Parts: sequence; C-alpha cells; structure tokens
Amino acid sequence: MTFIDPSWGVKSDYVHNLAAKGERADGRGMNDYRKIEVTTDFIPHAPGSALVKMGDTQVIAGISLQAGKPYSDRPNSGVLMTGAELVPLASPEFEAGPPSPKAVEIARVVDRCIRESDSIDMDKLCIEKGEAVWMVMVDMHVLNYAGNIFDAGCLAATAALHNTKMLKFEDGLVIKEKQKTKLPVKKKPVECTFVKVGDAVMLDPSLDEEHALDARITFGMVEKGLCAAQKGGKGSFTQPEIDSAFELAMKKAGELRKHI
Amino acid sequence: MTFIDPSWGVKSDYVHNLAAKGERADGRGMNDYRKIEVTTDFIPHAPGSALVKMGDTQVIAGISLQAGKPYSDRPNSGVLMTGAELVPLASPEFEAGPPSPKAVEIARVVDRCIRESDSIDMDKLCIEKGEAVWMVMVDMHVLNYAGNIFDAGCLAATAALHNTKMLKFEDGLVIKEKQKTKLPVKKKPVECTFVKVGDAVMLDPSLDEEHALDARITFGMVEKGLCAAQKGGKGSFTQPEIDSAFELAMKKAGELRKHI
Amino acid sequence: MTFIDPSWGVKSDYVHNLAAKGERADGRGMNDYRKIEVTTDFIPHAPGSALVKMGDTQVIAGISLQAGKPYSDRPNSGVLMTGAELVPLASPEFEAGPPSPKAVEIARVVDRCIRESDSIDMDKLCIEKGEAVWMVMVDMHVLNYAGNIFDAGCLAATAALHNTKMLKFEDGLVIKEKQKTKLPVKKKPVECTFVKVGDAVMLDPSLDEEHALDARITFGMVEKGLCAAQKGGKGSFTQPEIDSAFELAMKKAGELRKHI
Amino acid sequence: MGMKSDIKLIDAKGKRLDGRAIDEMRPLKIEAGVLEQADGSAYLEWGNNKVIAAVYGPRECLPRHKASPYGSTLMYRYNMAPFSVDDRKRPGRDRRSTEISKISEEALNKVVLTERFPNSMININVEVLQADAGTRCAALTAASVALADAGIPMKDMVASCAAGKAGDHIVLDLGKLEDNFGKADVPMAIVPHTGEIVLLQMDGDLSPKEFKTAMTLATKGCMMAYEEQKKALKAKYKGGGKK
Amino acid sequence: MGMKSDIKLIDAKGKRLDGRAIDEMRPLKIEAGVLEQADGSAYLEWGNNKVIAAVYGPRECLPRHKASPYGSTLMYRYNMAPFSVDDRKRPGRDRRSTEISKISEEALNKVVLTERFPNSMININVEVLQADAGTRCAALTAASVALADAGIPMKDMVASCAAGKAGDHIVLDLGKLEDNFGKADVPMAIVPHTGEIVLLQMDGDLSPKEFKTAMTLATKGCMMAYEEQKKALKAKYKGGGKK
Amino acid sequence: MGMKSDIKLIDAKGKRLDGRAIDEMRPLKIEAGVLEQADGSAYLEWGNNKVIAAVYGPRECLPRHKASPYGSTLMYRYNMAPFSVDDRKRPGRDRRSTEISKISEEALNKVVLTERFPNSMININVEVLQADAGTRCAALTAASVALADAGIPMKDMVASCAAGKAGDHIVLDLGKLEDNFGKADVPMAIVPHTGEIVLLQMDGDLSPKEFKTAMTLATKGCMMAYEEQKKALKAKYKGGGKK
Repeated sequence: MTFIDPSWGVKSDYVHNLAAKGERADGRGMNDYRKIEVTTDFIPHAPGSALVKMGDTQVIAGISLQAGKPYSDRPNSGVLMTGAELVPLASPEFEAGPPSPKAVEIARVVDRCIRESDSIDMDKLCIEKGEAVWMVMVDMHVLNYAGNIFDAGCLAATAALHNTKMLKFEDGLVIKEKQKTKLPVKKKPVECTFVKVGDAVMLDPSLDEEHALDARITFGMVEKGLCAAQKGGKGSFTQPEIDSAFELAMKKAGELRKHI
Repeated sequence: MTFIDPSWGVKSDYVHNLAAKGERADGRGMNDYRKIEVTTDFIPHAPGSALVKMGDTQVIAGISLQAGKPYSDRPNSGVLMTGAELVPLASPEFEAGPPSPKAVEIARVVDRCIRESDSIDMDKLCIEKGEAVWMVMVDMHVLNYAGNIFDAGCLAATAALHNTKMLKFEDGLVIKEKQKTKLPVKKKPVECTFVKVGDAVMLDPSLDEEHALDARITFGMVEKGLCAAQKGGKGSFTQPEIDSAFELAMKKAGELRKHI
Repeated sequence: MTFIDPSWGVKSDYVHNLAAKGERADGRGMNDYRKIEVTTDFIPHAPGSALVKMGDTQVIAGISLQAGKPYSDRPNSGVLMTGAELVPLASPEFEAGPPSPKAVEIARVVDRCIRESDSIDMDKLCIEKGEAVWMVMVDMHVLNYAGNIFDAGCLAATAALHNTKMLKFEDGLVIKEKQKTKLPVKKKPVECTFVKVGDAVMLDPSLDEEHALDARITFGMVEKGLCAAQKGGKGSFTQPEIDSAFELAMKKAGELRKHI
Repeated sequence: MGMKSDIKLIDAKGKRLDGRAIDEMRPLKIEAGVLEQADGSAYLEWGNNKVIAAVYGPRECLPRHKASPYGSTLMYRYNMAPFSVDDRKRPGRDRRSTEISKISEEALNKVVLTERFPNSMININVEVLQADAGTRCAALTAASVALADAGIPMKDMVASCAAGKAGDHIVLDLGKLEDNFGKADVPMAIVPHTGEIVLLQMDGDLSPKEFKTAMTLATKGCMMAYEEQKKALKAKYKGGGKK
Repeated sequence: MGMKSDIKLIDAKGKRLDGRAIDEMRPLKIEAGVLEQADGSAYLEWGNNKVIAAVYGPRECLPRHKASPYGSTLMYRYNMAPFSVDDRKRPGRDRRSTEISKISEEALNKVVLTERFPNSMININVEVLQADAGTRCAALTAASVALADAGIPMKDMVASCAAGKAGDHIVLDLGKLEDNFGKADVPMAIVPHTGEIVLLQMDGDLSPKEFKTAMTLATKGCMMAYEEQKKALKAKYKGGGKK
Repeated sequence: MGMKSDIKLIDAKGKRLDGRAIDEMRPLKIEAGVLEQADGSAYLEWGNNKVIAAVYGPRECLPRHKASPYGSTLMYRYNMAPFSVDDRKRPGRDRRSTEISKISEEALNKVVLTERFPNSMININVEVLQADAGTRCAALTAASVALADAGIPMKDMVASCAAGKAGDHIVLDLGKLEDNFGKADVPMAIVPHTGEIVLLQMDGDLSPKEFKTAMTLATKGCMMAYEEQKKALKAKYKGGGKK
C-alpha cells in the first residue's frame, strides 16, 4: 500500500535544478537549519519530555522510567530503550502497523547516538545490584513529518532526557511521583543530517529534499567528537563530501546544543 | 477480504418496510426475544460452561481457572479475563485470524457487564496475598451467528459462571479436579440489545435485522440497575428512544435471568 | 503470493511417464538415495552441528543449549525443541515470514522422530530438579531445496545431536564454552521418505518428483523399529504399498545411519 | 471504575477534588489547523488531557476491498503515545483502542456526508499525548474539528463529553481520581443541532434515575464542548490559520 | 506418548481402564445438519470428545492467489476452543493445529470432486469443544459428514480412527489416559469403499509387527466410524433435518 | 561497543589478540555458485564468519505495489540462523536485521542496473551461519558476488569492510573481542573503481581525526575484499563452477 504522491517527480526536478545552482526552495543556505523551537516539559505528567519543531517537522520525545532486571553481564547498569513511532497522523506516507524499516532505522540511530555518547550515567541507575535497575525508555512520536526526523528526533530525545526527573522507588515498586533529583545525564548528543541532491550537499533536508535525495548522511555528535554515523539512500558520497560534511557537523552540533 | 452477501440489500429493504409497519420477518413482536434455551455444563470437563441458543444463534461460554499473580494495586483480588471468538465455523462473514473489532467489542462489553456488576466476589479468589490468586477466564465461542451475540454471549457467560466449580490448589499447583465448592458468584448480569431500523426500535435483532440496522444499543443489567451500556452503528438514537428502550430492558432482564 | 513455475506441469508429465516405466529422471533406481554427504561440526561455534547434502538438497542442523525451567509434570527432564526454517535463500518457492505449514510439518515430524525414539537421555539433562534443566534446541536451516527435506533434515539433526558437546553451567548461568562431555544421545533415529507418482512408489524424491507426487509417506526409524510416520499429499496409498515401503525403510534406515 | 478508597470525592460544600462544581467541566481549549501535512487538524487540551487529531482524505481507499460504491469509508484511529500514561503504553493496537476507534468511527458516520465521495476513504487519526480521564471524548471532539478544518462536508459537528458518579453524586466530566475511584462513567457524543445520540457507553453501577440524570448532564457537557469547537473554527478562519 | 507411570492400562482380563475390550471403540454418535448458517454441518461425540464441523462453499476463493483453474481449493481449519482442554488453549493457530489442518485437508482432497468447481474454495471448519484424545480423527470424521450434508460431490466419505499401544497391547481408539501413558498412537483415515489410506501418522515406539497390527485395527475402526457417518446422513435425510 | 574490561586488545608490539597487525584483515575466502536453486550464489568465510548469499531474479515483483516502472526493486534480506550466535537467535526479523537489510539494499542500488528490468524484483538473501563480528560487511560482500554470479548487470561490485578502535589504535576489521571491548566500529562499503561510499555507519567514540583514519583504513579493507570477490568470480568462470 505504498503511498506515492504524483507531484513528487515534478518537485524532485525542481529541487535538483535549484540545488545545481546552490539554492533551496525555501530560500535557505545549503548549510542552514530551518527555524528550531524546543519546548521542554510539554508532557508534564511524564518524567521528561520535549517537543521539537524544526521548520514544519514536529517531534515529541517522552521519557518513561520503569524498574526492571539488569542484563546479566552488566548487573549494575541501567537500561536504555529507544523507539520511534511514525504514526499515520504525521504524514500521508505513514501507515498504521508494526514499525517500518524507516522508523526502525531512526530509532536505532538515535539509540546509538545516546548510548555511545555515554550521555546517561548508567551506573547511577542501579537500584539493587543484579536485581533492579532503572529502565529509561525514550519514545519519539512524530506529529508532522516535513523532513529530517533524525535531527529533530535526536534533539527532542536529548532535550527530554535533560528535562527528566527521577521517580520514587519504594518497597519494590515505582511510585509515579516526580522527584527533585534529575536523571543523571552528562552530555548533549545531537545529530546533524546532510543530503546529497545531484552534486550538492545540504544540511537539514526538507520533505521535498528528502524525496529528491540521492544519498543521506547523519552524524551523531557529542561534545568532543563523533558517537554515531549512518549513511542512507540509493546514491553514494565521495570521501571529500563526507569530510566536509563532517567538519560542518562539528560546528552545527554546537548550534543545536544551544537549544537544550 | 470483507464478505458481502448481495442479498443483504434486498433483505434490508424488506426489514425496513416491515419495521415501518411495526412488524418483523419472523413474526415476533418488537419487544420479544426469540426462543431461548440454556444448557449448563455442556462441557463437563471445564470448571463451568453453558450453551445458549437464542433463536438460531448459538454461543458456548466456557470457564477456565488458573492461578496467577494479582495486580499490584489489588493484591487480594482475583482476576477476570473475557474473550470472544467469532470463528469462521459460525458464519460466512467471520474470518480466521486475530480478533476483529466486532469480536473485541463484544468481549469488552460482556467483560464490563460482569466486572462492573460486581458479580464475582473477587476478594474470595485470593490464594496467597500478593502472590497467587485465581484467574477466571471466560471464553465465548460462537457456533452459529444469527444475530445478537451480545445478549446470547452474556447470558452464556453468566450461566457458565453460575455453573462453575472451583479447582484444587495444592503445593503451588492447580489440580484439574472439580471441587464441590462453587465459584463465588453473587449476581446475574445480563445484556439486552435493541436495534433501530428506520424509526422503529426492536429487541433482540436477528441476523437480517443486524445487517439492516441504523443503530444499536446494549444495556448491561444487574439486579438493581445498570452496569454497562454500549451504543453502536452508524446511526443515532434520540433521548426518548434510549429512555423507553432502557425501561423495557429492566423488564426483559428479569425474563433473561430466569434462564439461569 | 504463491510461487508457481509454469514448467512444473510439463515436468510432472515427464516424471509420471518415466515412473510408469519404473524410471527416474536422474537415472536412479526407485529405491536409491541420491548421494549423501554429512559434514559434522560445520558450525564450530555451536555446541553441535551438521551439514547434510542429499543430492542438491542442503540442510544445516545446529544445536543450541540453554538452561530453563522444566515442565511441572517432568521436573527432572530436559526439554527438546525442534524448528525448521525454509528461508527464501533456499528456493524461489519459499517466502520470508512466519513458518509455512510445510515448515511446521517438517519440524514436527523430525521432532517426534527424535523425541519418540528416546534418542536423547532427557533425565541426564537435569541441572536442579524442578528449577533448571538443559533445553536442547534443534534448528534445521535449509540452504538449497531440491526435494526430501524430511530425510535430509532428520539426518542433519541426528548427526548434529551426536556431535554436540555440553556447555558449562556455573552460578546459575550458562557459560558458552564447549566441554569434553557429550550430549547424552543414545540412538540414531532417521527418516525414510517415499512418494507415489501414479502407481509407482519411489524413495527420496527429487524436487521434480515432489512437485509431481500423488502421496508421500515418511517413516521415522529407530534401531529396533518405528518411532514416527507421516502421510502427506492429496492422494492415497494402498495397504500393500505402505507395507512394502515400510519394509524397504527398515533396510534403508541402516544405510542412512552409517553416515552418522 | 470502583476501586475502593477513602478518598472523599465531593466535599461538604459540594465541591470536587479539583474545586469544580458538580456540573462544571474542566477547562477546554481547541486550536484548529495545527499540522501542516494533514488536510485538517486540531489540537485540544481538556483538563490535563492533550490530544491531537489529523484528517487525511478523501483519497483512494486502501486496502481496496474496504472501498464502498455508496460512499467514503471513514477510518478512525485512536492511539495513545507511549508516554501519555503513567505505565508506558506499548506501541500498537490493543483491545481498548480497537473498541474506542470502532464506536468513534460509527459516531462520525452520522454527520459526515460520506455519500459524496464513493470508493474513497477518509482517515481520522487521533493521538493522545497526555491522558487524564475522558480521552475518548476529547479525541472525538478534536476529530470533529479536524474534519471541519479539512473541509469535509458534514451535516453538523459531533461533540462529546462524559458524566459519571463520584461519591453519591452525578457529576460532569470525571477527572482522573474520579475516574479511578468513582462509581460510574457515561461517555456520550451528540449531534448538537438535533440532540441525537451517536455515542453512548456506560460502565459502573447506576440506578435508572441516576443513568437518566447522567445522560442529561453529559448532553449539557457536549453542548459546552460544541461551543469550544465553534470557537476554534472561527479563530482559524478569522486568523487565516497557520496554513 | 510414553509418560512413565504405574498405571496399569490393561487388566488381567484384557479389559481397559474404561472397561473396553482391546478392539472396542468408544461410543460414537454423529448428527448432521446442526448449524443454520453453514452450508453443511455435523456434531459429533466420540467418548468425551465433542466436535462440531461446518462447511462453506464452493464460493469465491479469497485470497485470490490461492484459487486454481483446475479445481476448488479445500481449506481445512482445525481449531480448539479455549475451554476444550484442561490448560486453557490460547486462541489462534499453533504448530499442532497447523499440522493437523494440513494433513486433514490433504486427506479430503482424495474424495472431494474439486475439479467440478474451478477457481472456488470450500472451507471446512472444525471446532473441538471438548478434547479427550483422538480429536483429529473425530474432527476429520465429522468434517466428511458436514461435506456430505453440504451436498458437495464426493467419491466417498473419509472415515478416521486411531489404534495405539497401551501396556503391551495394540488397542483400538486410545482414551485420554492411554494417550498420555501409552506407548504409541497411530491415527489413520481411509476411503471406506476402497480401503485406500489418506491419512496415516504414528508416534511412539512400535515393532514392525505391531505397526502392521495397529494399521489393521485402525482400519477396522475407520469402518466402524463410517457406519456412524452413514447413520447420521440417513437420519438427516429421513428426518428432513433441521433446515 | 565499549564494554569495560581489563583485556588488553593491542600488545606492546602492536599485535592484536589474534596476532594480526593493526591494518591486517582476517582471512577471507569466497566461493561463487554454491547453490543450485538460486540464480546466483556465494559462500564466504571471513575469520570465523560463515555467510551464504543467494540471488533470485529479476522476476515478477510481488507484492505488486512494490513494483516500479522505473526499474527493478531490490529486496535485501539479512538473516541470522538461530545457531549462528551464542545465545540462540529466535527466527524472524528483528530491528537489527531490518536496519542492516535496509542500508545494504540501498548500497547495492548504486551499482545494479535496475533500470534494465522495470516492474521486476531482484531478491538478495543472505544467511549468517556463524557470526563473529563484521557480519554485515561479510554479507554485503557475499551478496555482490552472488549478484555477479546471477549475471545481473552491474556497474561495479560493492565491497565492504569495517575499521574500528581497539585500545587506543584504529585497526582494520574488528574481531569478536575487539567488537565487544573496543571503542568504536566503522563499517563501510564502497564502489571499488570510483571509491564512492555506499555504506557508512559508525558507533562508539572517535575524535574527528580518528574517524578519518578509520575511513581510510576501512577503504583499504574494502579494496582487499574486492580482490577476493574478483578471485571468486574468476575461479567460478574458469572452473565452470558447479552448475
């Protein structure tokens, strides 16, 4: 039941023609983000949450905290789980049902970005060694899909984690009552995504640019370096293209981080 | 793979024309049930069971008893679970596979009717506080679908619960041996379903009447009042229609209860 | 999305014509196996494994060992689980997704053959009575489907079980380290499959013969007799056909067993 | 319904835990046209409920066997975000959301002029972002606004609100604690201009008289919700909205 | 098969736990035409087994890719009601019912004149209501009667019965305890007029001689089942049945 | 990545646990044309990885809605056999295999001349039989050979290899312990003739400089894998192969 909009072909030509001239349909520079707004605590009932608007793209990340058994090889460490739902509310392209490969990819790249950046201090999430640890569940819920869920979703996730308060744990049960203590989060991993359209490489693709893309590259950036990367799309990058995108990502990551 | 019988359209016109004259295809009055037969203990191996025939509609309810963990917020209370299977044996409309929305609705309305009527004395189903309680599973299995599974199913479920004997629990295991003690059931919740065809409202719809209906209302009745209600169908009821159907339901519930 | 090769019809006629003359397309006698090769320990990381080639049919069986709870009615006994995956790699007929009825049948017949032959000494697989026993998982993975997965799969499973080394169990955990001790396997159950094409009955069907078959019979043979049987196909066998196939199976089982 | 507790849901002065009078609704505000991708949308806050609705269509009906030559097929999807409830909701359909989707879809069929768009489908998707009792009424109320925002021809809106029993009183629009510890819940939805009832559920324990009182009160609540629906649509068309 | 136990399945006089002789079948009775919706149906009690079968078709084959221009596609569905067994059976297909459905469907293909109805399907649905060993034979025996009741043209019936090994004896039609503690089970189904074998399974531990004895005994059992099938159909057509 | 441990991954002489130099790949050997049913196939051993790939197609695209008039639809399926890993892998897709399949499929789209076969599909199925770090690179490298063996027209091969960080060194082609206890993994795939990057992932913790070093090293690894791919294809066409 793949959704195909007949206008994509026309729009794709338009995007390509502009790109060849170094231009974008919305007038942005090749290395500009769209307007970004971050609203933390958008879901005050949840331990942590953030709504991110990146242009017309809207993603909420909500954090749930549960107590659970640790993995047997890390009896002292909390557990992180990351999910992304591309609900049909957000786009005519999205369908109800089990997560599409696209949703799985987004969730897994954001998961790696948070996990590998060592952002959450997992060893502080032990309740009782080998028996009970905090499980941190990050759920990205896309409300409007207008391109670049990677960056908007990761920003929402990181902002939500920084906004998260711990819950009470008493007599073996989690009490759903937010504490003053914050979730131990040390870093601000963010993702910067570029797409290649023809020979042009541009930051933060809009929806039309995503439909027109040849290849995509996402860098997961943490303060001192790289924690994740993911290439997508049916085209390719040259090594110099990757190099210069990566250098730009290092600058842009700082910009993104200011929103948290 | 929706099943559509081309004769439905014709039959629907016929049902509408009759209804406008206050008549029904099978000659019943607007507020009459079809002939009801209840056979309890139809499945003697099960702790409890009943076969209900309501006209040509046939539903078996079977009860299973298992030991399980109570919910953490009700450590002393037994657990009720209610399911309905609309197996392809019962109608050319039914398909194999996960429960259809129709099956889910029937199961949930019967579940609420039994649960909210406080029919089962859940606190008597504790085996060991916080550790083990009896789980009462009610399974409705439709053998022939000729309309009004709500009422036939709920009657079968209540009759089966009243027919249920406890099992032995020894050394942490359930022994599949029926005891003399009965399941502690205090009340006889039943459902009364009306449909609206054109401007006429009638009790206990036949299959053709269900195919022709504009709207449907089910009342879950317990001795002293109402324990559940559910409106269905693409049409509407006026307030007076609801009021008079409800008054009738109070009388009819007594009739149904005599079968248990 | 059933896969149908238009050449099957023609090939089926060919197979039938040959069979009527007592011949087979690959020149074999009616009661001959194709060339059989068994390579044990093909997956050295696994506790046990075997690759079986039977003509062009290739099946790997791999054994996994886990610790788990025993069944409450056999607290001293290990647990056997048998699966078969007909992955799309192995044939244009196979599809991704949940196991097809064909895969389920193969897995269940091989399971019964191993289980009922009492081949594995389950009582030696108890770790702690009622608490922990070894679970033996047999997974058949078909690499190339050229007919008769029953016999090739069962031979691979039995060869793999005979090749299986126990793992360490320490402090409640399985250590993935192969021990010198072998899995206690006492017998060599094998399966012999015949198909009926027209009036001819032949051993070890090739792929074309399977597509052309009227009926199929599989005998699970253990040293002193029969441990499983399964008839398949839309046709029938006469009693004398079954009798003579069974007598042949007793001889052929010995041939197969030499490969283990 | 009906968990036992010592909580006194109505005080001596007839005030409820959150200070509301017995026939007082929680604050409700609705904004139309909040999503850029959808053909119509609405965001709604009702007490602590936060709900967002989007409408797509009429468009080609997929899967095709659900298409009808007599009109457009409405498909209503009620879904809770994982973080919308205290115990994380696992993604995917469950029995509760299946039932709510079914009866809400049926309710909207009464007002949408589906016959104008044969063989098509209209998708109504509602996401519950924060749940605080009464989400099915909130969802359906938001969905109607989203349908209107999408320009789908309708006879009227569908407006929804619940009444219930807290302590010994029939009260309007149960809050979360009232929902947990109250004795009955009666969600309703009506067609405002005619008063026709398009959704009605009840669970709990009510005398016949209480049931009638609850329906009357819920109907009033529906009319209050309808006022907010109209406000939202006016604001959108005055302001020109976002799009 | 083969759970160890001290239970003596055959006593000194050659009688079985339920008093049956070695070659005695449990009581079997079949009624045709018991369901009003189905095109054909049958209810069967065999010992404590209770089984009901319904046939729909020939009708349009859905999904379409399963249709064949050479004949009708039989679809056999063996299903256990949740309450049919001591440990509640979770609804839905499992591996056991998948296998039983497959081989029963194949068995019936031998007798149904499918070639008369190209591109159609015939659905055979069997529900096990109470299970007491031998349900696959009971289901298939009931299904044949339901097919005949539906007026589907067939060459002959399919009749089914099992033999098995209890203690050291080959016995007919294993009961539940014999099934649990016996040494082998041999379910069979035949075409009565020709004796052709259309279903044959075996699991357990049998010598070649025992296997042959079991097949011979099971064949007798199939013929007894066939007599009951005929009785049921005659009773239906004499009485005019329910419909 | 990044499990803590006292294991010293690189010794004083710059040798790795398995004796390899920092820029040394594990032994790799590939055989083309190993399966009789598939249109093309390849078997690959890389260190202790054992991987087999099969290609079917171009053939009719099913389900049809995935067909494209602009070219053949590649469908890549990465799957692990249950016994391929220490903790038995439950059969069926999981999130990891879904992601790997997606990005590998995209990578191959760069080289396959899909436009030659509109409305068709080409299935590329890879089974991991024994897993030992680096299976996605091994799978993709084998898949390219299987495509060539199937005679599918391609611009070039896709060759794949990973670099990573073990201890403080950037090393080629992580082994299993290096994967578990190392600090970063950078799987890559390139088009050998042009050096274009068609697959690139990274997880762990790398400075910008380390990342560049890793990409350079991985590219070298890809070229080494490419040599083996060519050898396999030559051997097949010299020997005439199996088929």
